[in-house]
Amino acid sequence: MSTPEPKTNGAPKIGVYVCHCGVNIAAKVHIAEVIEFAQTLPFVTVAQEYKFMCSDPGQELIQKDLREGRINRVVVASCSPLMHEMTFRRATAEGGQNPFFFQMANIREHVSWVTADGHQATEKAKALIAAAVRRVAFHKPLEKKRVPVHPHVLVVGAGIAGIEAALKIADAGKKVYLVEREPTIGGHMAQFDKCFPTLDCAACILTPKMTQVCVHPNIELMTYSEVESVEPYDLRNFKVKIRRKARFVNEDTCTGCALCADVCPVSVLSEFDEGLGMRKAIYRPFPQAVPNIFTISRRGTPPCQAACSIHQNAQGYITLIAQGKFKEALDVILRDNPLPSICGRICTHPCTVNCTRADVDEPLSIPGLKRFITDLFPNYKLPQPAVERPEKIAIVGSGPAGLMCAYELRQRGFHPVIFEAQPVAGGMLSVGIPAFRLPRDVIKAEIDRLKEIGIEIKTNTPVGTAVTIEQLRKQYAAVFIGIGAHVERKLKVPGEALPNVWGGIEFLRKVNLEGPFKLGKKVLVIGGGNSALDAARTALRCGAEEVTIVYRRTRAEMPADPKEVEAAEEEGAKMLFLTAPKAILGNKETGVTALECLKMKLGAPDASGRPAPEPIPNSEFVLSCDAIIATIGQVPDLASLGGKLGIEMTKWGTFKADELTLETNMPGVFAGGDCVTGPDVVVNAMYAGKKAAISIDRYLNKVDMRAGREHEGPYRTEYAIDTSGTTVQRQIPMPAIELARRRTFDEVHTGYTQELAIAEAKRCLDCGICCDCRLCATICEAKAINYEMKDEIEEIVVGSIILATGFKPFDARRIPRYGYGKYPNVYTALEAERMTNSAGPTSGEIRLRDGSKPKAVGIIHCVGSRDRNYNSYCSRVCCLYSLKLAHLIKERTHAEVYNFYIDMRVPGKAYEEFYDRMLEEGIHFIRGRVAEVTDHAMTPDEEGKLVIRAEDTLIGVIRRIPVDMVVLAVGLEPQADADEVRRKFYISCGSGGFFLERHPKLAPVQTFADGIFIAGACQGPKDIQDTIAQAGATAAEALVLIDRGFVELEPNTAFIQEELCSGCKTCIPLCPFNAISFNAEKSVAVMNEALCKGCGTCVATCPSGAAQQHLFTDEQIYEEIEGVLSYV
Amino acid sequence: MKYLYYPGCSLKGTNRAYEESVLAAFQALAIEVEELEDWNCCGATAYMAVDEMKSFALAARNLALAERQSRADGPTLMAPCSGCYLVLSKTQHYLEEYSEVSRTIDGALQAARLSYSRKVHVRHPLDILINEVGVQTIAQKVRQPLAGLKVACYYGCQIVRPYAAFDDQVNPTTMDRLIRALGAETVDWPLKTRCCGGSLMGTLQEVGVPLSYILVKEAQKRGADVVATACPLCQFNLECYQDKMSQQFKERLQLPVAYFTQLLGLALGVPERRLGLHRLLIPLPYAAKGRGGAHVHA
Amino acid sequence: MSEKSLDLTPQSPSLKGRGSSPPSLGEGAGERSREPRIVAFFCTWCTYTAADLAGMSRMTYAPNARIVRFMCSGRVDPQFVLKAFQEGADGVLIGGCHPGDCHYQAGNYNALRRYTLLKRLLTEMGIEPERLRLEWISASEGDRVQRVMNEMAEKIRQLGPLHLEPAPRHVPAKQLEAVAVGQQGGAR
Amino acid sequence: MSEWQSWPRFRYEAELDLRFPEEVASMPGGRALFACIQCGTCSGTCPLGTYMDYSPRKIIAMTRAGFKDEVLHSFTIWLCASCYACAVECPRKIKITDFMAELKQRAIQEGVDPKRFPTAVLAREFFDAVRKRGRSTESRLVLRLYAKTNPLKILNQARLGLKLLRTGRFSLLAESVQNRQQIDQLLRAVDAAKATTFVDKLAREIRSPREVARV
Repeated sequence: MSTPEPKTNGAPKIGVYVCHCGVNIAAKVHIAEVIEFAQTLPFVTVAQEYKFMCSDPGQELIQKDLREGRINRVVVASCSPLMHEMTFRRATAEGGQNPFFFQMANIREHVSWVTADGHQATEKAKALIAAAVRRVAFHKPLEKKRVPVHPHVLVVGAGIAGIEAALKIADAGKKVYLVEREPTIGGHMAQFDKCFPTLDCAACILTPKMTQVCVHPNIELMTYSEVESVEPYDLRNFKVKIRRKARFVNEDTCTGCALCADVCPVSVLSEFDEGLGMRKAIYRPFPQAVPNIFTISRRGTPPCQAACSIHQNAQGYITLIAQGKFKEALDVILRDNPLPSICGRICTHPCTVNCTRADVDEPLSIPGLKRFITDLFPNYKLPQPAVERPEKIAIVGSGPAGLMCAYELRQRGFHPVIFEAQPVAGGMLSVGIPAFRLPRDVIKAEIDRLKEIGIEIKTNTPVGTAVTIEQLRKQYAAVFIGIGAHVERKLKVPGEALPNVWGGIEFLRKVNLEGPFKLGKKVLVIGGGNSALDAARTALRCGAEEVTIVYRRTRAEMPADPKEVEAAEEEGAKMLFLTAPKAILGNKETGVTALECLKMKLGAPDASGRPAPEPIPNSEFVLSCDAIIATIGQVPDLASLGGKLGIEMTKWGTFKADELTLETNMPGVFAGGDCVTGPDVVVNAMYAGKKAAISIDRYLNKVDMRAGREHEGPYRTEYAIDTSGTTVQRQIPMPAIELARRRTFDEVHTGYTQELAIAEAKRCLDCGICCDCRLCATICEAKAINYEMKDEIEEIVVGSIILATGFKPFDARRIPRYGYGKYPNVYTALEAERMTNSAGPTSGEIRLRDGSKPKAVGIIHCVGSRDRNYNSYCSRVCCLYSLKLAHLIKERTHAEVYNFYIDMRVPGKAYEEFYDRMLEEGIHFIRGRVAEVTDHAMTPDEEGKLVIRAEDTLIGVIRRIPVDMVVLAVGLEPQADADEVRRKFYISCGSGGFFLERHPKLAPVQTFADGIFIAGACQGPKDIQDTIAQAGATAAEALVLIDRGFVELEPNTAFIQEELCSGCKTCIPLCPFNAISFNAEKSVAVMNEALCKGCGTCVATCPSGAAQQHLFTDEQIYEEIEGVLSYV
Repeated sequence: MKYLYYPGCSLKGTNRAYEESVLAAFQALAIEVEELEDWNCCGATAYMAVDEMKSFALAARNLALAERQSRADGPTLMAPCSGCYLVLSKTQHYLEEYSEVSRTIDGALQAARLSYSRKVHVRHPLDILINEVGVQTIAQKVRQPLAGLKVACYYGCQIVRPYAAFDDQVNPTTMDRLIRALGAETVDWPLKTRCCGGSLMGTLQEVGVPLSYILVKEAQKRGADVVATACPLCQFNLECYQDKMSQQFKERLQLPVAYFTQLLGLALGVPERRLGLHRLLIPLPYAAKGRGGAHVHA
Repeated sequence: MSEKSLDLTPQSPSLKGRGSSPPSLGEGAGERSREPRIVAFFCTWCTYTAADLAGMSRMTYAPNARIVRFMCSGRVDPQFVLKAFQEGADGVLIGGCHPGDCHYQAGNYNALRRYTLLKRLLTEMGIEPERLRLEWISASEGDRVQRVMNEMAEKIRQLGPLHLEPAPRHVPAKQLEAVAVGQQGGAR
Repeated sequence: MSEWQSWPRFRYEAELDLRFPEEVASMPGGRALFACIQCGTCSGTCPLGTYMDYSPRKIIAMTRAGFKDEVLHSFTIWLCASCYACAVECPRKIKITDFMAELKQRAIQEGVDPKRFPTAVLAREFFDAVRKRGRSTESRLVLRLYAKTNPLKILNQARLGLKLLRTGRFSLLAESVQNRQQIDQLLRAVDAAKATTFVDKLAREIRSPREVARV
């Protein structure tokens, strides 16, 4: 082994120096014996002992021996190298030798402190020293590499620690990035009213610092942002990605005028007030928040809106109705629905299926509320198109699909012309749905509105006869076919052709177009869908005396809306389940006289997932009747145009259209609605119309019709909402006309009154938090609100990072014995802090939930601390803030205040004095951990109180103390995501889960990762004083690095001895830092020492021993191994 | 799923009503139950206090028998008496936790030509009803809802302590959920798991009576018509000593105390004699609550 | 090169080899009761620091292990383990950072891969695989160091001293190479 | 006067038994005893705390300090009803209930049998029954217990007794396992294992009824 060319200092003369470390080592290890042993080791020319080798005289010993040539290599047996290696290397250097002719034996941490038996300790020490001696003989002179430190600093977390550190560094003229995940800086301290022990106002001392941060030229403040990733930029600096979460408010333009919050209809519990107060969906945690910018909490599209195929923003208008803002509600509705008064009546409202409220009791009556608004403004107008375009587009069919398509196209400036075969527009709406569910004037009004905005409708114009599709294609830029499905399916039983046997639609169409007519006394309706019910209820209104619905499955399988079934039964329709028609009896003259039926039973589930009905052999029976209405579904009327069109068909006799674009095989011709899907609900037809409109728009603009359309149409939202604690409050039924009048075609339901509507709307759970009503946008003068805002990733490079991510309070619910969450007047300390805060929810008043003043208050210490069931550590600040709270509560309520403590821990300047003062103020101190807080009264004076049971350990009796209010002094815990964060920053967590410092005493703010420092409660529970001190320390650490401008790296990089390298490339993929490349013509691996961080993985892997690591060469380690084994 | 059933001494004696109602109710729910053959005393807590190791040994024999009797790998042993339930589970835990215990016990078993491979699951009927059968299923099988009946569910100590195997240690809810599924109301009270005095009632009545009194009193105060228990000893202490309480505290106490399984049986429409309702010293206030003519004899 | 030729045999024969083991190390009692010798290869970032922490917390534990410090458990060459056994170690303990915590991202994974292969190799060489142990110990787990040290010592005591038949001073290079590279192909 | 001599009094270290804490802590999980921080949660939680002469917390403190006599003669240990409330609440995870049981066992070993606390008698009766038949029959047990401790009690229990008879809850029919021998082998094996040293003493007492009666 010859490279690098060994600069040797001649034959090794090794000095061994054994440190007593006072008694730390000497008391266990027999120093004299060790020295005697050391002298016998190879090349040892000097073996000395000294009380404290790290002291100046200690180091002087070494230097002297070096200078005077007695030795040229050094072994010190003392503490851990992590402690003093640097010290002794320096000593060696000052003695005139290369500092790396030094090796340390750790005989304190690894020997004297951990070994019970003195003799064994001595033996172990010998072994380690022997190893060090053998090793150092093979040390080589090395040079330290210098790497520049990037002058920018990242501070994570802008509580008091982060603020302090950032200010210090910035004041020193260095650039600081301050990242805070919340919308404001200030952390927990901003929540407090007074500070312990000085009782000065937290706001008064904090807010000035906060504003300084905001205006400081050297601080780049990033609130509502989180560190996404930290990667090595080079050997020493960091490349940090920061996620700027979308706050939907432009930080540069928002003036913090708060007008938006005034108009915002959504109120939620305020996190800043610990849930004791409310805030709006667009909010600023508190008035002095920094930056003074608002933020919108948006959880995402609410389930109702997601489930709706046209994504009608239900939460939006519902929230506004709850606020009595009806006009605004209308605007929200019209944003995405031109037929609201129709949908409000007959839409099957999939929105309610996903309504979160259903988890509690019942979904909201979303359509009912929509209808309420449209009823309230009978003469509302549809928005006029903003642009105009020349193209005309032909739309075949004026059903919901056609109308929606026309509307959407019109809004894009086109000129749609609708061709309708029937005398009235509206398609199935007009002919298929009876007036008592959907009054004709409602349909007419909607269609007139569409006409008003310039949509042309040609009734009595059947395409295929009056005009041919070919003509349309010539005359119009594009064609949309939405002719619905109007042709009856046949029962396919004998006698179907007899007089007075009707198809459901046929029957309804006749009634709807020509008015009611006499049908007969006994009417049978076959089928179980909504149209069966419509037919039955219409038949009743046509004077039938007995109407029976015959269905082959049972009620459970009926596809019809249960509410409708109910209504039909109320009105007198009978149900006959598990019955299927076999033949229709009668003759030309009499017409139908009876229906022969078969009894059915339910079998295995069929394709639709519902159990398939199976006939029961010879179970025939006969129902007499005067008329039969068969409602078993329809198909599109292709006879009229389908056949001649040359448009591709499906085997179900519907048009074939592309799923994404609805384009047919004929370019420029689109089709949607029932004629493509088969009979379906109104909203899906509208969805088809809209989809087609989008396609047509793109088609005419020659834009890709398919791109990015996956999210059109209904979907389920992922996030779950916690509904626990929501009080049950069932849906408010919509008023209806009395049964007597249900023989006319008057609309059955009369709609909500204002009071009912508001009450119903208030049931909404605000799933999306922000309801997207956009009132704030309308009010904001600065035009700062932007709903389209997305998270952004910002990338920065820094040389040092300060973590000040703080703590989270212990969750008192975890100790049910203390009744938090069960008894309303049990508060956490932080809640109490908010109450004492003059700017807080109770403006500084200490109040019970009922608003009255407490007469007695108990403060329970050590909640979640010093408890092996939760956290075994002492949270350190609880005694202090409990004293503060005790004082404030007593001062403001004159209540008796009891402190229940295990041990009072108030070390610190002026702390004990404060305690003394509290004792004199007459606060009660009871030494005993509280066993439980209960409302179980044993004596009259305990009635209606919270009783605290605890042993007064100083008196030695068990006491029951009735109080009105309990304050739980909850402990401090690491942030929930502490582990995730520490991985991001390559540091470790200590046993309590807090970030681990490099050394508990000597390096409390450093970590094992160079250039990463920790300040404040993220390192362990501590009060504001200590936090500030640590923050200052971290700032100093960072400034040291910046000022020196470089760091010296341990020269432990790997190198490759080319002549030995076989070019096997094994090492290359293993290097995590891509420091190794391959030199093809030499066919050897090449090490880029500028990238090598010195882990040595490649060295351990190299089959030919070509890769070596400075300070850890194979021979050095072999020597060490032999050393520990072969002497003792 | 067939469950092995461990009655324990008490359910064969003073508290046979518990056994009767457990078996009847499970039958009504069509759940198969098979008594453990030649079971012996669980080792009872009173005993545990004097010779822990022996009570472990006794419990271990039952566990060993269970393993032998059941073909299933990892059979479930249902123990309705919370005393037995605790001793059996505690034995399980100690066999796991402490090598000296498992060494001694395995030795003892061997001497008795038995062996136990730690496969048995010891479970309380409440656990099985809530977590295996499920509230929904039970609700569906209710024939006569206990409408209007206000029940104070009393769990006692030993089914949730020290091992909260299937419910919260401080505020258990399984029995409440079950009772509500039967159509009855449950009163919210803070003494659900407070000690009734246990065996002290026998050894040191002047202490036992007040302890039970506190419970009966509070249940009454919170408007309960009946206290539902899951433990023979609790039932005995709370019911049978109400005269004593009345004497000692100078107030009339007449609060029925029934096994939760008796209420379950009633709701499922099991005839009252089969539920051992006639063994109650204080009759259920049922006829009063106007349920189909049913009347309970004391 | 020059140092290689240095004579490193200890001066005083009395200090050479094992014979001189002082009483506590089983003199007279002979090999049987000799105190187990364990060599521990610790990563400086976690396990070595944890050992320091154990010291600072004055946790006493079995004195058998001699700790050799590395920058990363990824540096631990299979040769070192074999070397230790050849030089008379009865057990070898490797300590590294918990998975995902490696200061150098993946060194500990390499250590793990080599470890599994090494165990097979040891079995082939007739050395009980239990004599080699790998532990993830983070800088804060001083108590874990204590526990592992004690367990290891106990385990080795049970196994008794390792007697290497004229040990394969040179393990078939082919295999070693494989182990080093951490390929399955190697030791089977 | 006598009060004057006995009260107030202090204790010389020599009077204490410093081995006692170590002995007690030798029970399974017993070392936790030394982790007690005297917070009093156990006392506060204990439903019987109010009846005790020393609160559980004090018992632990006294045990640790070696106040063997006071501890073993205290009423506290006999009052524990094994409800485990203290054990689950203890912030130091001390198995206080088991600890009380341990103290009862030791008290019995030391022959402490406070007249007013027949727990020991109950236990022996129980033990007797179970050893003989593998099962216990409460009614018999109770009767024997009263017979042994305070026959008069039976009288004021009579009304309850009658009620129980009427409802068929009171049966003197002795329950028993078939394989009695197995039970015997089992328990003997435990004795043999010397798991608990006082068992022999207990067994001896049971062999001579007179001794038992004397309790």
